[in-house]
Amino acid sequence: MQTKYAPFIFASLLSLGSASVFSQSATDEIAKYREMIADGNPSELYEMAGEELWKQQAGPKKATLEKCDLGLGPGVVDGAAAQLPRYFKDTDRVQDLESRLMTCMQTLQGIEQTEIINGAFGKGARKNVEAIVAYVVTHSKDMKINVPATHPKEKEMVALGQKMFFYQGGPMDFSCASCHSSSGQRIRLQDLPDLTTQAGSALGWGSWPAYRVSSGEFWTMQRRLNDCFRQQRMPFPIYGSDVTIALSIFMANKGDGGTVQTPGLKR
Amino acid sequence: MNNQRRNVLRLTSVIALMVSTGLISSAQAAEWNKAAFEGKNLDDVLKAIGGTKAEASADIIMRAPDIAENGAVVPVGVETKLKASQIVILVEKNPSSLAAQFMLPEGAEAFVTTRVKMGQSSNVHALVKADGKWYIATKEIKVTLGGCGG
Amino acid sequence: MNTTYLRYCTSAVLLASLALSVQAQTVDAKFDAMLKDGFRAEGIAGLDRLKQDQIQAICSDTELRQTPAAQKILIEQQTKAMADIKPPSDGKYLGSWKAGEAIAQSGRGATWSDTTKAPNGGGCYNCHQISKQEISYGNIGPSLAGYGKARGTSEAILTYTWNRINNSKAYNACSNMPRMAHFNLLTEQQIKDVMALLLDPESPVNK
Amino acid sequence: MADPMRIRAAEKDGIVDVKVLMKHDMESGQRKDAAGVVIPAWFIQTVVAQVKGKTVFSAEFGPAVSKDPFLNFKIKGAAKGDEIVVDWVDNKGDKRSDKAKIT
Repeated sequence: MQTKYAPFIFASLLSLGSASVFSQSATDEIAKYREMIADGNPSELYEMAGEELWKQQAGPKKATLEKCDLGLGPGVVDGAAAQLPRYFKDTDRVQDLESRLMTCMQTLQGIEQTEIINGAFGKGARKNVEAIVAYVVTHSKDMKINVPATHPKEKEMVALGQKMFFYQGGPMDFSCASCHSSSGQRIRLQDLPDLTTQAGSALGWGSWPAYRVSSGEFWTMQRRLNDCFRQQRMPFPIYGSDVTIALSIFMANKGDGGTVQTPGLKR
Repeated sequence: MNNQRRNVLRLTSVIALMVSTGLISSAQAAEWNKAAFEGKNLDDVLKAIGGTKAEASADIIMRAPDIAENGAVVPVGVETKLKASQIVILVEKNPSSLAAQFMLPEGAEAFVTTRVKMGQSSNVHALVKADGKWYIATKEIKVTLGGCGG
Repeated sequence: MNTTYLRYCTSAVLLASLALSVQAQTVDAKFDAMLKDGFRAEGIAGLDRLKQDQIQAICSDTELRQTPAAQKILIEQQTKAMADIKPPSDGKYLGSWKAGEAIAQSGRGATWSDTTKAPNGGGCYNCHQISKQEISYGNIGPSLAGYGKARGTSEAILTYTWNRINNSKAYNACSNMPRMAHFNLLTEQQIKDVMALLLDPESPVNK
Repeated sequence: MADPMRIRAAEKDGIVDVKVLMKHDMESGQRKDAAGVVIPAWFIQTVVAQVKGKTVFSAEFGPAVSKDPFLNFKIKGAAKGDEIVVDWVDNKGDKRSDKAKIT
């Protein structure tokens, strides 16, 4: 087997020099492109709609979300996204922003969670959740990611998330780690954060949710993860399920101390 | 011809009255140059906006990336020290070349940035009208395929 | 695909015997429950995709993977993967590089938003540089620019390249590259076309 | 009714820098739906910005302007505290008007 490898590796090394110089200039140009579109992030439009929804009476109980406790006390939005996911006593569960918003919509407004869970991205009640996410995450922009995961249930979810991160399956043998466990890697021209490091996780976790220019829509973390699983050729992750929350707290905890840059602007 | 012109004038004054009385918005009253937006190339568009030829000018600065990560959103900015009254952005290889045009009344700076869609890599032109003459600058923008492609 | 999965489905007993500690097993029980509750089937992406074969199970666990017992299984699996690779049925390795380029460009196939009606893509550019004209390429795999020019088309190179595309795990059980033939991701003809893209002197890869 | 715009206008050294984000799908008329039927073009056609009733900038858009359009332009002759009003209308006659104070 060794002899079979030899010519292959040798030739790869030969071509490496020119290839990396070439891709470097392309990557620089892409960086320029991203800088140009960063000014005027359309996620602001979602944020405006979300603020209105937060303060608007809705659901069978005709209540607003202004008493929703995102972990810092009823109604506190500033900094709330920076300390999620976290353990909540009332639900006895670790929750991310979206599952917590569903809890609030259920308890305060009487909107059934199943309606949102079984719905689709960008539609119906889930569309409202997405806009509210844009509003909430904007109020943590430039703050420090604060997910130390000290509660036993949080620790357990981090461990489960880590296992999920490395879990290979499907007809392409992919796991999250296939693309996100070493630095400097790209798919096409898109840089892939190394989510096994603090810096990489801070960057990856810290820049979603984001407005995706390729779809022209605001993508929450749930939607980001959903499409990662689709591209991994896995089955469909259920909205707000523990699988998605475990992966989220794994990333957030790994990126603890990094900076929240949301809402981001992505390809 | 004369009649037609009189009709247009009458229509213009009616529209102005409707705007001033709040019946329609200023955007509804504004013109939209259908012929120009149907143009398939630079010449078609130039003709439809009342030009014949455009002179290349180094005084037009185009701010656009060499490579766009996604053709759905390509930022294009045009700035010039020419005394511009109109700025026009064209994407040569789009099904219709004209993407957008901007009218600059007295007091507006000759500066505009917007975002356009590009179906494929193409030349992008910026036309500027100054003192009744048309000037042009051109830049090639490559559109790449991104992501996992699924 | 189902039958392939069943054939390689992990023996739970074997894996349990490899597990590192009791604590790990408690997490495993919760993990299994989390997987069961966390996913649903959608389109062609059934829940069977969560069932791991031995390669997937061992390569998912960076600690387990280092143990001698796991190493032994991986080598067995590698040997088996190599033995299962079928040479081209008509003995011809190279198809059309043009068709190969289209396959390399396409990242479609096998997701829940795909169907089995449309042919899959190879998604090659996602991870490899191939034709120099395509500037949008990934770097998870090695650059394949000038692949055939540097290596020629000897029998050894033809079979090595064929094997790598058919089942990369025949050389490295935990390789990141999908097993194209093993999971029927690409047809024999498609693999021949990708072979031509890499090895045909007329292909832009070798210009 | 159409969704609101986000307008930001900031004055510096006599020049007002105006940034506008509009919520609109800007459907190109080139795309097909899942059933293969062409989705008809639906896009903003005209945008007019006014200060004190006077047009200070206007734009004509075709379907090649990106979804959720962004405009950045600069005007003179307006001061901090003045109100800038932006109107748009699309090819189906939907319209929207929003305003912002110049800061």
